[in-house]
Amino acid sequence: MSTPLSIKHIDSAQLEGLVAALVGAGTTVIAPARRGDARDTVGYRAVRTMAEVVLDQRPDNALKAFFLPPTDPLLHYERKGKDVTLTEVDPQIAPRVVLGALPCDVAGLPIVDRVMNWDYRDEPWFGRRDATTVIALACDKADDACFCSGVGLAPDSPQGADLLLIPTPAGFAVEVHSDKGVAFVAQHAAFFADARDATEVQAFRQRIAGLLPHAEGLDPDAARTWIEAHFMDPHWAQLALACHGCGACTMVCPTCHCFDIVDEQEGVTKGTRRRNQDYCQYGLFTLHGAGHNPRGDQGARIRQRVSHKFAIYPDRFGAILCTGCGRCSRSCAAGIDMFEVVERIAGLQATLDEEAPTGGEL
Amino acid sequence: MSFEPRIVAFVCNWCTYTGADLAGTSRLPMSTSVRIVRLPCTGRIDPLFVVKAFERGADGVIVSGCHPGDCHYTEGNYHARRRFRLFKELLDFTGVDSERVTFSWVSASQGQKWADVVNETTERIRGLGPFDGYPGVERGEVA
Amino acid sequence: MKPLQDLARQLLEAGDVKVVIGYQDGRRGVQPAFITDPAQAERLIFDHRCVHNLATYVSPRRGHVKRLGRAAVMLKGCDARAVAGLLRESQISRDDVVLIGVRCGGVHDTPDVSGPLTAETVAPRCHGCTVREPSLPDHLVGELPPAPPVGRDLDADVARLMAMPAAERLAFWTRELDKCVRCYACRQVCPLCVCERCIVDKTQPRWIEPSAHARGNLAWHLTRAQHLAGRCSGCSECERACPEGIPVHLFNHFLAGVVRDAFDHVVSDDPEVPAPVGAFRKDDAEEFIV
Amino acid sequence: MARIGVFVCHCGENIARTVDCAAVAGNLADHPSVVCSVDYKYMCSDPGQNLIKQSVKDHQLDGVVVAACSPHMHMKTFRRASLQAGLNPYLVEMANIREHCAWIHERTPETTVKATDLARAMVEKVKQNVPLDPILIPVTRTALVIGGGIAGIQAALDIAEAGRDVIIVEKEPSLGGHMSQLSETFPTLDCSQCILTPRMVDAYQHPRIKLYTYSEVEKLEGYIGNFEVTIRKKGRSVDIDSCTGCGACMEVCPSKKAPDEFDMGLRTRTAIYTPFPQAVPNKPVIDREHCLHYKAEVRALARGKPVRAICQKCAKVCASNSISFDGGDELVKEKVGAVVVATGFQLYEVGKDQPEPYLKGYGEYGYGEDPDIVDGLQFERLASASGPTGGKILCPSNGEPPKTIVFIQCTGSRDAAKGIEYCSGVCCMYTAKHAMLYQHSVQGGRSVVFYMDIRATGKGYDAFTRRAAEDSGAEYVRGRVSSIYRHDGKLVVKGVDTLGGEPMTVQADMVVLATAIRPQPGIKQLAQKLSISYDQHGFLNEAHPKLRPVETNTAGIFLAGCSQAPRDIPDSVAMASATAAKVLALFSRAELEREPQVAKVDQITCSGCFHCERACPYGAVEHLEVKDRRGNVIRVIAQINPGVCQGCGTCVANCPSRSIELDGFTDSQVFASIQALSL
Repeated sequence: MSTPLSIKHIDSAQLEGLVAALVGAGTTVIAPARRGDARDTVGYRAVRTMAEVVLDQRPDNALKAFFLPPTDPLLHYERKGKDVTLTEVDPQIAPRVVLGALPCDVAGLPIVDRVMNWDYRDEPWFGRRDATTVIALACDKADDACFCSGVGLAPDSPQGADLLLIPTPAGFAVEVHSDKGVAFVAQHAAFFADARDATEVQAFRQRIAGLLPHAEGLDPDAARTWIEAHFMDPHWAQLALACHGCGACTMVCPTCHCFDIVDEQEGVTKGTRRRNQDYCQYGLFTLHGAGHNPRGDQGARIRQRVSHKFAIYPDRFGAILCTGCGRCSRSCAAGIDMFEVVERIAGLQATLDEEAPTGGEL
Repeated sequence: MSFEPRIVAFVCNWCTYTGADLAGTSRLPMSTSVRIVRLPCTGRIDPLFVVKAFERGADGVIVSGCHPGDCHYTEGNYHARRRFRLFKELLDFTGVDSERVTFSWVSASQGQKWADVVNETTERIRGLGPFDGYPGVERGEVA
Repeated sequence: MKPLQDLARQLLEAGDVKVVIGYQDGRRGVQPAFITDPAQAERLIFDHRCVHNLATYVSPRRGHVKRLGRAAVMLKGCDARAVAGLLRESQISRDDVVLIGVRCGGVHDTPDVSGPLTAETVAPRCHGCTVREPSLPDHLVGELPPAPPVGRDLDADVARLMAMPAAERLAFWTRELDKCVRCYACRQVCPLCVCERCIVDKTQPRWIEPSAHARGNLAWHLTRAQHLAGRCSGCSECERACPEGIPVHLFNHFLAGVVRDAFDHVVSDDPEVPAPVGAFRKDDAEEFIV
Repeated sequence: MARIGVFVCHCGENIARTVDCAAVAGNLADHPSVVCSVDYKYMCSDPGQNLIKQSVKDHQLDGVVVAACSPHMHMKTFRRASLQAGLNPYLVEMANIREHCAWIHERTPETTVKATDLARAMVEKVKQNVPLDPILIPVTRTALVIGGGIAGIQAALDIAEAGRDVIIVEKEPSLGGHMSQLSETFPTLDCSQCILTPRMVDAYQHPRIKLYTYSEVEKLEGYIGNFEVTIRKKGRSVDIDSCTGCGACMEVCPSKKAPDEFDMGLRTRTAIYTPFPQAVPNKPVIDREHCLHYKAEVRALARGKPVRAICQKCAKVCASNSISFDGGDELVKEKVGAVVVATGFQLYEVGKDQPEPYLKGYGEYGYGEDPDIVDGLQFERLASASGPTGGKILCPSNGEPPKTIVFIQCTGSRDAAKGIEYCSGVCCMYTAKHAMLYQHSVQGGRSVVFYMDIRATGKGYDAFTRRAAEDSGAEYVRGRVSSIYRHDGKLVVKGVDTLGGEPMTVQADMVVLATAIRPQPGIKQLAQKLSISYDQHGFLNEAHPKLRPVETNTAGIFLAGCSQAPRDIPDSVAMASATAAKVLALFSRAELEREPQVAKVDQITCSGCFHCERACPYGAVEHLEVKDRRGNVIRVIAQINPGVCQGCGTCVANCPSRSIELDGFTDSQVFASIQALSL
């Protein structure tokens, strides 16, 4: 775990003041809040005051949507006679703040940064990344779908956070984890106090440390080993039986980042090119124009998703494409549980390891 | 100048289109608001046509065909009647003002009725104002 | 459980079926089970958590399930309506599946609720349900349970919405549909969304914009509702599957009411009862037509 | 990239008066894919058409939009022009800027904007058009004539004489229809049987006419040129091929109380019977309702007892062994290319009991309760030489000649309160005829005719009714009858003379009701079998009341006689000959050409739910089995028979996955039209 650059304190009243100041200055503040919908769900949204913010409930939607929206206009085009005018959407946006985000949501951001800055720098993504200061909140809301500690993260992981809040009886300890965080604290110094006694923080850390006993023993490396050797294994088809082939898991995932480009016409001569989130679990994802589909059935699609997260992405970008947030499991209508999936695959590898003589050849 | 609505009319070829022809032949004055899209039969008319017209910015829509029993294809209009009953109720349920849509039967001999439908619909829509209530694109538009 | 497990074992052993589709315990509640090995039949369970409508797994869209061979599937009374729909619409033939009916006294709204069925936990579809025994099955298992407790009344939800001024209703739906990310979970989970290629995926022309903005989302949900009118079996799996908690089933439930009032039709668990779409009565009311 | 030409027509001043045609052409000149956009005074004129043809060649157009009048007016013209220029005619669209724009709006900028919009929508549509070819379908050159009355016989003879085969299906045991029941015919007073019988025999003996009597149409499948009809041959119990028609069976039949339908119930007949002496074929039939054997059979079956042979005297005396009690109905199939519906009429039932709720009846007239109140057809039988009274007009109650007779016209007709608002057309004429026949038969008798108006519009008809009113001695009273009741042995007819303004009472011996003509019972069921429409009274609908009076909206099915509306004999015969002309025109070619506006299924995306099949008004949707390489059926999907499809597109809108396209109105075309509008 990375060491904080510095530690500050903010009490609840000051946090309220900070939000008011930010909003007052025209900064968009995105935080978990009631969405005012029929189910009274909590999700990330722009808030006006701290009173709206809900910190004791897990937000249902993915923070990712504020960096890679489900639909995102890239450019507008218009044709006049023989001329075509293109108007690109400016990727630079006004500074904004994410407040109280789950560490598992936040951790996804730097993971996705790797692909977004791979062979090409994705301007819309980084435009939003650069403009956003992310203030995470150490999490004590784990449930049995969670497994962040199984993929090398933790409920108090600062990965991706500029600031990490850790609840204390008097407010929050504020760990500063990035230059952007340093700048933010400096800019709003009036709201931050010096760090208090570290024991309060320790007490919280101890409390959350044991919340995910099931995840402790997860071995994603074993899973990766098995995946890399079992492309054609019937296990994939078995795994896919219950899958409905929808995009719920990918949509709510903090790290799934696939997209589709579509042009939407407005009449004959005008239109908008958009980037829409896409999802590998749906058959159309890889359907070729000529009708062939290299991932023709659900087994191949599930294999792709699991492989991508636990083998392909680690291989190419050096990070597991999963933060163990458990959203996919919670949102799956067919009850497919990502932790269970990885655990079982890792288990298959463990069985192979036992059967094979140590150091032996296959 | 007062608001001049834009209305798309989806009409069947045999009754309403011909009725509109008759209205023309009879020089019945009408608002310029309506653009007719000719279909063979109301049975061919899909609610998505209406949705698309609204998406494109239409302030109102007219769906019109043969009276029951008069369908050139015997019963296409009966199917349309069920389809548009559902669609109208669905619009109501969604809160999309179904007053924006006129459903009518206009026969080939009812030039006057067609003129009335056009003019009454235009007046009604004019009273309602531009259809700003129909959802635009919004999300994703703010970067 | 024993008669159910014994039946599944017999069906598999006798080779009548290659797979029994039922319910099993998972880490986080009940999940669908696909039993191909008779020895595994003991995993099958049935209780109040078995909310999933398994009829969707015998739809021809599920190629990967179909490939296993002839299936037996566990059906609650409400699920039988979906199977009847598949039969009615020529999607399956009666010989394709063995139907294991389970007597059902209601299910929880989600499969991870433990404990007894209460007014708070019962699924809305069980409200007023009188079907303890599914009508179609080849086999029937389980004790006759009491009727489910009275829970959330979808009619009341619809009535509440309809009592609002239209603008408020539009605001309600705008708020809900704004959450839609177009994952199509509502469609994928639906046993009666049987199209080989959904109209939303048709690109030439593209009637329904695929983008998750208010305009595209409204077009999608209106179309989904319209296409299920008179066909929806009322299982509300669409709503359970929605990762954003949009009450999408309300559309279907509302239209079921319209179909009932205007066309005198209630979706039947008898596949011989024709659907009200693609049909008409000459005296269908037309007060909305000038 | 498409190359579209836009041609804006001024229609003289018709369009140009309110639409700035040059501006419309100019507005579209810049539109994507438009390579030429011009306006011209008269596009439909030869120079106008030549302009289009030349432009097609000069600009290598692959789409043409003519912004002019209604496509109903000139679509064919411009399609023909483009074909002549080598462009597929279905790559032409018309924007209706005359009827739908210029003629209904003032000259304002908005009018020109709208005209531009309409034209632009068609430009976008035509970009989605694809070349189409007319559909060729083979023709089975045999006609089916339903009904063997005078209309059916005439149609059949005309078609057969022209060398084409005809099948007549007649539900009664004999040809002839109602005309065979008539005594004399107006306006010439010639004997109905004398002119009809030779035609019946001609039809019977014609080598090209196949006759199914005592038969009904069970089912009609297929489409123009290619129908298959299933005919139900009702169990006749008499083999008409071997039967010699000697009549011995009828002499021995002990069941003699069946009402004689031919004589309108005025006498009885035996259970085995020929309907009338000139019947064609002149072979008997067993009326199973009255035959002792069949009655016993029904009873036995009802009680679950074995069926035993009862009576069967007829079979015993039959020298040719033609009578059998074993056979039932038989279904036969015939292939035909066209259908003539000539099912004729029935009379309005005057009494209280009515077959339809909207009909009210004339309970106040006492018809059916008093034997001396008769309807028009009963009077025909009383006046007929072959009738129960041998042509003497006698009261059924006492066999005396009626000294006073009252004729009441419009009984049922033109009386919306009783359910029929139409005029039956023939009653004025036949009542005049009846009045004359009465005067000839009962010398010195008094006849009173209550009428509303006299409608006598046929050739020689007016003179005929005048002769009846002025020369025959009949008293024509303009007015209605309110009630009829029997008092002191007389029928008291209470009415009003509206010309005199006086109530009027006639003490009559007989009353003749000129009851309305209604379509045959079962006409609606037949119409449904044939997929043709009918009006609220059950008369079959013609395709166009003026221009296509004998066609229906189902191609290949034609209407003659009273099936379509009340008709007299000359009209029925004229219509019948008209249908024959239509049928023969259809049969003049081995193949038919049809507009290629038909639906097509995308076999890849069809999921086989068959919503389309349920919605298709024509039964054009078939099931197609998709097989894998080993021949196993893997999917069953929809397929549309282009010969049956009429192109309404109801299936398209009913297809949830939009896997059906309707050529000419594809989704892409409609979509493009909507996109093109300036909204």
